[in-house]
Amino acid sequence: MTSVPDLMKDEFTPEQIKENQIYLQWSLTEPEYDLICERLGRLPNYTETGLFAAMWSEHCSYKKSKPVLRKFWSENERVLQGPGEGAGVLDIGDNQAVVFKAESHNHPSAVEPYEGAATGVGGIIRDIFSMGAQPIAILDSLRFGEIEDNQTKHLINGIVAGIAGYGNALGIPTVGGDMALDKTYQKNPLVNAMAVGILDHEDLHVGQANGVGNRILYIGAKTGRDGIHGATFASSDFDSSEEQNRSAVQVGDPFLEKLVMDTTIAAIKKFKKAIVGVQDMGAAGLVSSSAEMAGKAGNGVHLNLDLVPQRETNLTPYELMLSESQERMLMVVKEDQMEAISQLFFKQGLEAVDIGAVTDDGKYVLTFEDQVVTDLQVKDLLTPPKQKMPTKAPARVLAPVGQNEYLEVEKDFANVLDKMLQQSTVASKRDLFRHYDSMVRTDTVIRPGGDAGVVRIKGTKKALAMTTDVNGRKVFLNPKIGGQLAVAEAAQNIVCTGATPIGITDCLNFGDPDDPEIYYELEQACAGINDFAKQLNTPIISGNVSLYNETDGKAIYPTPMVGMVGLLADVNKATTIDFKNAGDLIYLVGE
Amino acid sequence: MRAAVIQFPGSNCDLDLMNALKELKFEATLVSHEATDLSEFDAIFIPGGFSFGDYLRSGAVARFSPIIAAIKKAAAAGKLVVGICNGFQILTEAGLLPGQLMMNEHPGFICDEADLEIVNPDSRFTNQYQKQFITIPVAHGEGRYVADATTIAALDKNHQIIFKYRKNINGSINNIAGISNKVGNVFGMMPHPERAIEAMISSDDGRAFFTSILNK
Amino acid sequence: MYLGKVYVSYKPSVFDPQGDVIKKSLNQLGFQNIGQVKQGKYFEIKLTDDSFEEAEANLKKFTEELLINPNTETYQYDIVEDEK
Amino acid sequence: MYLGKVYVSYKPSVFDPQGDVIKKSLNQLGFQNIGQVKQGKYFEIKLTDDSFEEAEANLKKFTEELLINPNTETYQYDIVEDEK
Ligand SMILES: Nc1ncnc2c1ncn2[C@@H]1O[C@H](COP(=O)(O)OP(=O)(O)O)[C@@H](O)[C@H]1O
Repeated sequence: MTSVPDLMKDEFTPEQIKENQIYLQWSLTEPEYDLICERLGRLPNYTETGLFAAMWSEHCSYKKSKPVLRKFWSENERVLQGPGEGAGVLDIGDNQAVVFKAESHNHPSAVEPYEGAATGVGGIIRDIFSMGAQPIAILDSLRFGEIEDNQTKHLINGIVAGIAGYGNALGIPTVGGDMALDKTYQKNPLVNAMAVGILDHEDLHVGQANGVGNRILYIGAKTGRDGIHGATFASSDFDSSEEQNRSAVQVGDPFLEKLVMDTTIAAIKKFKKAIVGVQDMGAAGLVSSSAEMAGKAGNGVHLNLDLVPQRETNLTPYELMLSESQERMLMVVKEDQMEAISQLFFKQGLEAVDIGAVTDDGKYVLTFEDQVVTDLQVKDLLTPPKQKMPTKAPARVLAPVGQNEYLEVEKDFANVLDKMLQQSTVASKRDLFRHYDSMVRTDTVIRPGGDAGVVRIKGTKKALAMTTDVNGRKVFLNPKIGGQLAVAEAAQNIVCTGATPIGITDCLNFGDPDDPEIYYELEQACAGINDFAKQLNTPIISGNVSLYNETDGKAIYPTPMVGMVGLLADVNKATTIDFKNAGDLIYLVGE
Repeated sequence: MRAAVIQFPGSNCDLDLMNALKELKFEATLVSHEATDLSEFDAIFIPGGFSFGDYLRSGAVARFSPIIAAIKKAAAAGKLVVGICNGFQILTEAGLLPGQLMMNEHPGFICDEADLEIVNPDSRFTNQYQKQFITIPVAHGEGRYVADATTIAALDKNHQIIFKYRKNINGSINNIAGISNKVGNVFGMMPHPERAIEAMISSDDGRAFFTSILNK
Repeated sequence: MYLGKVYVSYKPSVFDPQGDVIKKSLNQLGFQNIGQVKQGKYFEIKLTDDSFEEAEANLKKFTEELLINPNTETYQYDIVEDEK
Repeated sequence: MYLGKVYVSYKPSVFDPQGDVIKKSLNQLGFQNIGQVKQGKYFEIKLTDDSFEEAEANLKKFTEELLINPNTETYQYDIVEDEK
């Protein structure tokens, strides 16, 4: 920068950032900061430090979980797109494919139940349609503390209302999910959402900034100051006394998202070739979407921040890049069709602004008020230092105690059944999922309340079955077996509808990975999931990691949610759980 | 019958309604809320959804779309105007039907199947039903029908109450689920007949609603 | 510049389910001295009209046309000068 | 008897999609002199506390605990005597 734009004059200087270790507040460690300086050959400025902090956070980089994720099996004859994109894609015949992914919004929902859950749904839906797919279903997997607690009631009401508020208005049915209550989640509820979409093969788009000279189109809502720090916020322990995190609240607008969704899908259908790449602006908004798209294509990007549509005044480059304002997308398009593509969005009252170009120099360059405010290598932003994560098996797993002590013999089965049915985890969730529109789009063959949701594919005889499952307590007792059981349970739910399981997404909710026992849980649970996934021929094609689910140093049960999709060749053969006729025989199948 | 399905920004049952109309052999066309001419259609359908996000009040903003003048003209000319869910809300906000749809008695969206009673089996929307009780899905957060006593009495007297809930799911006055105007050509209901044309999806009790319209 | 503030509330005869729920929650939280609770809407609208009179006339007009449903709602308003 | 009036509005930095939509419709209806529009909530609460001081203390307490969401909203209030 030859001269510092006025708005940036109050920012810490590179020297201050180093001297006062400002980077620590952004959750960058000292060795990480030193590595940044070394790679740059200079001190990073305020904006650049912020970009690194966000991109190197666990939330964006998966730096800590990557060694585990890499082991996931994700290839078979159906896989068209495995992990690494907005969502995974599986072939389902007839030139059609199913697209699905799960995502967590635990921390935002703990702070702000309604908006946290709502924006979680918004984000996962964008992941689906950014691939060019039409979203057809939503599922939610929820974990709360004990129901007697007032704060828990507040969380349940807010979170369920948020999912309903967003999904219903979008017009995508919520067809299933699961919910369990246990005090381990008292202050750290889990809010995982899964979305499923379908597309024709030729509409498949990925988030890559290919083609030097192509333009970068900013689409959707304007940028405000919402959710700045969201990525770093999700990547650190949650201190219940901390009020400061509250700046991270984002507000969703499903009305706008529906316009963005419908228009994006229409644009992709109409401009198949001219739209080169599409990605949602999720955590760490503009920086993560643009850097990842460039990185995957091996290119550079040059963005002019003066062109980014702003909802508020005086946003700094740092704020513009890190804002998590919702309902925004980034598209890489061929220059000659840019006007035509933009017009589709203008007609709906949406932003569609050319903010930059794909370059061949591998650089990440940002200008603001005619000054270069960031000048980095894309690959530096995308490659945090490799981490060695020590693991240690917890004693409870190595030598379980008291296993033989349980000798109680129950005679009064009616009483036991009665008690079981009163358990909040076992009791019917109908009063809650009744708030979800499970029927819109008129394809839902099996609604919530069965084993898995079943959604038919109009114009074919096919249907997709879908479910989310995991039992955190079992994973806690034995992470590997618990992981296997999560897959087994999901598969059972799918099979009960008559469908064949074809693939898995996951949402890995764990505590602080720096604790070797927790890393062990993560590693083993994933190994268990992987084992069974292979045996069932259900590749793991997408997923999400949520670590640091702790309150005041205490971790939740390890809760690797498994989302599974199954294919049913003939929707007329779908089976429902209800007993059909008096006099029918009941069989107990299995061991 | 040539039917228009009006698309507002935020409508989300528009395509479901199109499917239902086509299935029942209507000649159905999607029409933008910005259009100003509906003269080529015999029936106008306003679908469910969240027009303009349902911000302010459901239906309140949609009422100012250009299409509304054309809908009013069609209604005055005696054409059929049907509002389902959000469409019903829009029709009351626009003054084409009396009363208002307010927040459910127990706040919160409900999606369920509702048992309805056909109160007026001779209407243009019910004349093909062979039974008095039907099951149709509901999906709404603001479906509680409210009107003053005089209005309710007049609705009753003129047989404008077409459907009632058998169990009052949202606190509507007199269990009202669907009403028409006095002439009988403008109609609104909260339940979704377009979601009830196949037993596989819900019930097929919605089919006779559409065939009644075809029968005039 | 003026700042218009519009307070919209339900007519007394109209049942307000949200108000009821809030009253119950207040009681549960231990606030016992609570009579009726009504929830309405509150709008803040910046008005760039030249004069107070114009601002007021416009505010009344659009409130009655758009912001309220006269079947069930009534309103009050304030208009204050606004620096910028 | 007192009547508490609580006006809740979004903090300036919080995105208010409703306000945006309302502003656009006002413009479309021909009202052009409209700056920012924000939609908030308006509560009327009857307070049976014995003194103004108690009523005020309670109102502030329950507003902050229940009526507003401190992450995104702020409030103002009025308390007036109420005949009955
Ligand atoms: N949060 C939720 N959202 C939607 N549906 C839910 C939710 N929780 C439970 N359900 C539905 O309730 C039914 C029972 O759920 P669950 O107890 O998890 O079943 P199972 O033990 O068979 O996995 C399922 O149909 C599921 O889809």
